[in-house]
Amino acid sequence: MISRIVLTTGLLLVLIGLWGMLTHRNILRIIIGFSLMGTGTHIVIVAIGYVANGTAPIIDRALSVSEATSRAVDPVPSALAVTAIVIGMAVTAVMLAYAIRLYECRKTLSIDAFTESKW
Amino acid sequence: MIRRLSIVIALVSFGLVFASLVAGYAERQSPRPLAEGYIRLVPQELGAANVVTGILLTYRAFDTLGEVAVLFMVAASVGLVLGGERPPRGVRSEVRPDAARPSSEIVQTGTQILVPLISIFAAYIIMNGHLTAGGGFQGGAVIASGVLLVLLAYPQYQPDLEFLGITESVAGALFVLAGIAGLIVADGFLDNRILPLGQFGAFFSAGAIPVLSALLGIKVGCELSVILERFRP
Amino acid sequence: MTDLIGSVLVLLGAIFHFSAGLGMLRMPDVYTRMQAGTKASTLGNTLVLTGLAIHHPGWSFKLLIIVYFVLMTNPVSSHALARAAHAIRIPMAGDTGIDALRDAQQRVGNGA
Amino acid sequence: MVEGLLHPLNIFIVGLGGGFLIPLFYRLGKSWTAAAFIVALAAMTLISGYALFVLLNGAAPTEILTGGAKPPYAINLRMGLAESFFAFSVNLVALFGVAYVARERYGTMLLYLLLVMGIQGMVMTRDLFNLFVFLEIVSIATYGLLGLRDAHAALSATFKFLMATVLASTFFLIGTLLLYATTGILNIDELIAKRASITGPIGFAALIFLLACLLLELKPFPANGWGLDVYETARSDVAAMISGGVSAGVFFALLKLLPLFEDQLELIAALGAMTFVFSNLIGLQQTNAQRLLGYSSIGQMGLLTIAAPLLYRLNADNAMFLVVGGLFINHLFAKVGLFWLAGYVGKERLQDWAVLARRPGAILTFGILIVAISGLPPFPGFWAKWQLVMTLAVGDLYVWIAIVLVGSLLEAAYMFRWFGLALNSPAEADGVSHGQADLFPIFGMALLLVVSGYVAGKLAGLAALWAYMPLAAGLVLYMLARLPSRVQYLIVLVLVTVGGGRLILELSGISFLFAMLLLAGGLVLSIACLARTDRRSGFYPLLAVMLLSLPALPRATTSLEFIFVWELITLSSYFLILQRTEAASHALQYLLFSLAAAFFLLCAFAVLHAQTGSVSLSALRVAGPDSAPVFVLLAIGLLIKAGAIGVHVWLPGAYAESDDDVSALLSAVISKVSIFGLLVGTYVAIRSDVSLNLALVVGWIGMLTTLAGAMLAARQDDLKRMLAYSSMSQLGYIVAAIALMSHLGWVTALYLAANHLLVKGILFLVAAAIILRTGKRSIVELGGLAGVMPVTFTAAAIAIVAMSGLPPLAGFGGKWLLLSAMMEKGWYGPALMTLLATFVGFIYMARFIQAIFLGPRKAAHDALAEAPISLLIPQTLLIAGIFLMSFFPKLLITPLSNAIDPQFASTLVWQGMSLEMIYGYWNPVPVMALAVIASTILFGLFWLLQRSGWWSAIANAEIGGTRSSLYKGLTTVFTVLTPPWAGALWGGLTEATTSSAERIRILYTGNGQTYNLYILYYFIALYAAAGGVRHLWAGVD
Repeated sequence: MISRIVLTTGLLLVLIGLWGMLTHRNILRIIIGFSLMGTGTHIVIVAIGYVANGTAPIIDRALSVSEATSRAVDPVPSALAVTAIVIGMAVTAVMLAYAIRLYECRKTLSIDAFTESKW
Repeated sequence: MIRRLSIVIALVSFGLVFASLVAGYAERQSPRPLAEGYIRLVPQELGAANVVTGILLTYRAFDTLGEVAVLFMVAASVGLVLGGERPPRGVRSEVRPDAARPSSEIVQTGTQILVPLISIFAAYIIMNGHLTAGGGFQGGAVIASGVLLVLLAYPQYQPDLEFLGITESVAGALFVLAGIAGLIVADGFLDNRILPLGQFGAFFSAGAIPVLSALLGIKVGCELSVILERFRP
Repeated sequence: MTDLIGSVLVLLGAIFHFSAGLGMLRMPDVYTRMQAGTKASTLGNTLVLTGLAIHHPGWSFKLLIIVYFVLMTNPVSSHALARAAHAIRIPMAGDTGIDALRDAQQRVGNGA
Repeated sequence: MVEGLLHPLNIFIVGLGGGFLIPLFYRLGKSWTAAAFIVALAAMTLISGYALFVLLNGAAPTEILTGGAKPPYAINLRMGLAESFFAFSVNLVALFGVAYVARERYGTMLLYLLLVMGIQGMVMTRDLFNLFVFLEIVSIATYGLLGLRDAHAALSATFKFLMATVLASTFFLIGTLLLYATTGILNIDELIAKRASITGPIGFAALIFLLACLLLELKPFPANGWGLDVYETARSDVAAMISGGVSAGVFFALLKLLPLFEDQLELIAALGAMTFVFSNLIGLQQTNAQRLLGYSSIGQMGLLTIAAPLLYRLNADNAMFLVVGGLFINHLFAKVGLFWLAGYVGKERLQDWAVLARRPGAILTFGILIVAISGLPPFPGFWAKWQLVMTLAVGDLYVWIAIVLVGSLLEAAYMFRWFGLALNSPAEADGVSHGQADLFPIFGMALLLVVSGYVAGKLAGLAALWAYMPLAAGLVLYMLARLPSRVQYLIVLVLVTVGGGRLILELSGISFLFAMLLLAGGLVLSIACLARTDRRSGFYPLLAVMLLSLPALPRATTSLEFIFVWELITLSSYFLILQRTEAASHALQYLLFSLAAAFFLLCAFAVLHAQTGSVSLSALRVAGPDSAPVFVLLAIGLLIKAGAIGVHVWLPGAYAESDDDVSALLSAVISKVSIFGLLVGTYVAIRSDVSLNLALVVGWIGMLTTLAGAMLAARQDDLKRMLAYSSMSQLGYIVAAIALMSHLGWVTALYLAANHLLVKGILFLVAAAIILRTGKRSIVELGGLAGVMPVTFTAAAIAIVAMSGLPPLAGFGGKWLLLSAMMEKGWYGPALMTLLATFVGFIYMARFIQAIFLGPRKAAHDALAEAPISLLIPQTLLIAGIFLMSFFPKLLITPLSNAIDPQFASTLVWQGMSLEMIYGYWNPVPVMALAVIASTILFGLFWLLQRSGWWSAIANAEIGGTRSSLYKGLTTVFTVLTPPWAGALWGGLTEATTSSAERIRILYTGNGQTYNLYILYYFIALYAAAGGVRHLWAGVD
C-alpha cells in the first residue's frame, strides 16, 4: 500500500512537472517544471525500492545481519536515486546557465522569444 | 486554445499510462533476489554497514565515477557557457553596482554561527557514509551549502577558484588511482578492498570506502562551489 | 502519559505548519507570506521536534541540535529573502501602511 | 604487459583520468594541456584499435569487470567485435577532430575527451543504469560544447535541445526503473535472457519508455525540430560530433537492446522509415548548409533504424555487420567530413558554397563526401545498401526496399544539388573563412571512406581488382593533374588502351563485342577533347574513369559487379556533364534519373537473388517462368537509362548542355550502356510467356520513343538538342529490336547500336566544330557553312545518310534488318511505326544539313576556318567505321550472329530462318558502287553550281519557298502530336514533392515547448502503436 501511495505521488509530480513545462512561458518556470519532473522520478525510485515493513538497509543495532535480508528495503534503488539526483542537479545547473545567457541576449525569459531557427 | 487542449490530451494520456502502472504495481513483500544478494554481500565482503554506500562505492562505483565526471563536466560546461564573451568579473561590478550590495548584519552573523556547524556536519556525513546514512555526495552538497551561505553573506568574497580547481582535479585523479589500485591489489577496478576491512561497524573499516567517501566529498564540495561561484552575477 | 504529551506537541506543531501553509496561500504579498511561512513553521518545527524528543528521549541531543539549526537558519534565510525582495522592489500589498526599511534607508541617504 | 596496457578498461581510466587532470595540466601551460588531451585521445584510439585488431583475428570478446565482483552485482562492460568497431571508428574521427578543438580553452578539451569516452561507455556497458549514466555524460558534454557558439540563435537552439533531451532521458530513467521493478535486474544480458518475464502493464511501459528515449535521441521525425536547430546553429565540429559520435552511441545502445524489443521490431523499422523518408523529403527544401546536413544525419539514423531491426528479425547475422557497420561508418566519416567542411567554408547558405569552386582539392573531397553520403560506390554505404536490399529481398520485405531506395534518391537529390551549387558561378570568391590546415582532417575522412569502402567491398563479395581499375586510373590522373593537358590525355589513352585491353581479352561473345565497341568508341571520341586547350580541372581523371568503366561493364559476372560498374559510369558521366557549370541542373536531372534506373536494376537483381539464391548474372539465363517481376524491373530501369518516351526528360538537357566533347561521348557511347543492359537482362523474358508479352510492350515503347524523338528533334532549333532528340529516337529503334526477342532482332540491335555510335559520334563532333568556330548553337543563325568547312560538311553528310537509312550506307542495312525482323515476328504495327519514324527522321536530318551547311552564309561566318584537326581525326575514323560496316556488313554481322547464336539456339525462339536468306536480298557492293558514282556526280554538280554563283539564288528560293512552309506545317503537326505530357508529369511530381516538403516543414515551429509536446505525443503514439491500449484497460479494471 505504502509503495503505491508513494508511486502515485511520484507519478503525479511528474505530471505536474510536465504540465508546468508545457504551459508556462517563462524559462525559469519551465526549468522548475523539469525539476519537479525529476523529483517525481526520484520519488518513483523510492517507491519501487520499498519492501513491505522494510527499514533502511543499514546494518546496525536496529537491524541485525540475519534479519536484514527480510526486513531491509531494496538498496539498489536508493543507490540509483543518489546518482539520479546528482544527474538531475547537473542538468538543472546547465539549464540555468543557459537561461542566464538567454536573458543576457534578449533581456527576456519568455520562451516565445527564442524561436529563431525553424523549418 | 488548441494548444492547451492538445497539452491536456497529452497529459491525460500520460496519466492513463501512469494509472496503469500504479494499478499494475504490487508492493514487494520481500527484497528482490539481487537486493537480497547485496544485503548479504556488502557487510560480508566489503565490511560496510551501509549497504547503499557499499553498492555505490564498490559494486556500482563505475556509476559513481560517472556521476563525478558528470559534476565535473557541469562545472566546465557552466564555465564555458557563462564565461563566454561576457565582460571579465572585475569590470562587471562597475557595470552593475547593485550586484555588490552588502548583506545585512543578521545574515552575516547567522553565517558566522552556521558555517562551522555546517562544516562539521558535512565532515560527519562524509566520514560516516559506510556506517550510517550519508556519504560523499551528500556531504559534498552540505559543504557547498556552506559555501553558498558565505557567498550570500559576503558578496565581495572571492573563493580561490584555482585552489578549488586543483583540489577537485587531484581528488578526481586520486579516485581513479584508487580504482587502479583495486585493479592491482584487489580483485578489480574500483574494488574497495585495497585497505584492510577492519572491524565491522568501526570508524576505520570497510576498506577504502571511507577514503573514497572523503575524496568524493571533497571533490563534490569543490565542484558545487565552483558551479555556485560561476553563477554569481 | 509522556506519549500523550509528545503526541499533543507534535499535533500542535502540525497545526502551526498547517497555518503556515494557509498563510502562504492567503496572504496578500511576498512579505506577509514570508512571515507567515517563517514564523509558523519555525515554531511548528520546534514543537514537532520537542514532541519527538519526549517520545524518544535517546534522540534528545540530536534533536536539540536540529532545533538549534532550525532556529538559526529559518529566520536568517527568510530575512535574507525578504530583503532581497525589497531590494528588487517587489511591491507590497496595497493597504500596507509602513515600510520601515525604506524609511531607514532614506534616513541614511538623507543623512549622508 | 602490452595486454594490460591495452586492456579496454583503460579507455575509461585514460578518459576520466585525463579529464580530471586537464585542469592541472592547464596550470603547467597551454601546450601541456593540448598535449595531454591529444595523448589521451590517441591512447583511447590505440586501445580500441588494438581491441578491434585482436577481435578480428578471432579473439574472444573481452569482459570488463568492475568493483571486484561478477555481474549482476557489479557493473560489467564488454568489448566485442561490434563494440570495438564502433569505438574505434568514433575514436578515429575524434582524433582527427582534435585539429579544431586543441586550440580552444581547456574546458572544451575536457568536455570533448569525456564526450568521446562517454560514447564508448554507451557502446560497451552491459548495465542498463550505467547506460543511463553514460547517456547523461554524453548529453552534458554536448550541452557544454554547444555553448561554444555564442550567437543568439545557437543559445536558443541549445535550450530547446536541452529541454528535449532531458525529457527523453527522463523517459530512459523511468523505463530503467520500471524494468527493475518488474524483473529486479539491471544487467542487460540477464534482461535479454529473461525477456519473457517482462510482461504486464509495467513491463510493457518500461520497454516503451526505453525505446522512446533511444528513438528520440536519434531525433526521429516529427519529434526532431530541436535536433535540427542544433545542427543548424552549432559550431560545425560540435555538430559533427553530435551527428557522428553521439548518434553512434545511442544507436549502438538501441542495437544492444534490440532483443528486448522483439515484439516491436516492425514498429521500430516503420518509425525509422518515416524518419528516413520525411527528413530526406524536407531536406530538399533546405537552403542552410548545416541544417541540410542535419536532415541528412537524421535520415541516415532513420536508415540504420530501418536496417537493424529488420535484419535482426530475419536473423541475418552475417549481413548485420556489413549493413549496419557499413551504413554507420559511411555516415560517420562522410557526415563528419561534411560538417567540418561546412566549418571550413563558413558559409551558411548553400549558394555561397561557390567559394569552393576554385579549390580543386576541397572540391574533390566534397565530391567524395557527397558521393559517399548518397550511398554510391565505391564507399561503404553502397555495399551496405546492396547487402541490405539483397537481404530484405530474401525476407520478402519488398516494401522496405522501396522505402530505402526512395529515401536514398531524395537524399541524393539534395546532396548533389548542393554539389552543383558549389561548382557554380565562382564570380565572387571572397574566400573561405579558415586556413588550409583545417582541410586536413576532412581529407582524412575522405581517405578513411576510400579505405573502408574497399574493405566493405571485399566483405560484400567484390574481390575482383579489375573493378577498381577505372578508379585507380582516375587516381593516377588526379595525381598527375599538374602536367599539360595533352600529356594527360596521352596518359589517359595509354591507361585506357592497356587496361581496357586487359578487360576485353578475358571476354567472349556479346560481352566481348560490346566491350570492344564501347572501348573503341570511347577512345576515338575522346580524341575530340584535344580541341579544348583550356585547363579543365578534373576532366582527365574523370575521363579515364569513364572510359575504363565502359569496357568493365561487360566484364561483370555478378549483379554486384554490374551495379558497381554501372554506378561508376553514372557518376563519372555526371561529373563530366558538370564540367560545364551551366549544366548543373541538367546534370542533376541526369544523375537522378540514372540513379532511379540503377535502383530499379538493384530491385530486379534483389528479386532475382531471392528467387534463385544467386547473385551471378548467369542466373538471369536460368531464371524460371515466374521471373516476370525481374523483367519488368529491369526493363523499367534500362528504359529510364535509355531515355524512353515518358522518362526521356533528362536526355535533351544532359546531352545538349554538357561540353561538346562530353555530349559526343554521352550520346554515342554511354547511351549504349543501357542497350547492353537490355541485352543482358532480357534473357529472363525468354522463359516465361508473361515476359514475352511484356517484351512486346517494350517494343512498342521503343517505337513510340523513336517516333516521338524524331518529331521532337524536328521541332528543335538548337543544334545539340536536335541531335539529343535524334539520339532518343535512334535508341528507340534499338530497344524495339531487342524487344523482338529473336535472333534476328538482336543482331539488328547490335548492328544499329554500332551504327548509331559511329553516326552520332560524328554528328556531335560536327556540332562541336560548328559551335567552336561560330559560337552559335541555333541553326537559325547558321547557314552555308559547307563552303567554309567542307570536311566537316562531308562528314556530316555521310553521317546523316548513314543514320537516315538511305542506301547505300549502313543505316539502310539496319533498317532493312529491323523491318525484316519485325515482319518475321508479325509485329506489323511497330513495322509501320518504323516507316513513319524514318520519314519524320528524314525531315530533321534534311533540315540539319540544309539549315547549317547550305543556304546563304551569314557575313560573319565568311572567314571561318575548318574544324581543328583534333575533331577531324575522330570523325575520319568513325567514317572509316561506317564504310567498313557498309561495305563489309558480314564482318560485323557474322561475329554478332555467332555471339548471339548460343543464347537463342537453346530457347526455341529462333525459327530457323537463315540470316543469309534475309540478308541475301541485299548485296551491298553494287549498290555501294552505284551510290558512290551518283554522289560523285552530284558533288561535282554542286561544286559547279557554287562556282557559278547560281547556288545562292536556288538556296534562297528554297528557304523562302514551299520547303519552308511545308516544314512549318509539319512542325505544327508534330507539336500537336507530342504534347509536353512527360515534362508536365515530372515537373508536377517535382512540384508536388517540394511543396509537400514545404508543407511538412511547418511542423517545425521553432518553439521548444511545442517540440516537447511532440515528444510526448511521440511516446503516446509509440505506446498505442505497440498495443499498449489493452494495458490501459487492464489498469482501469
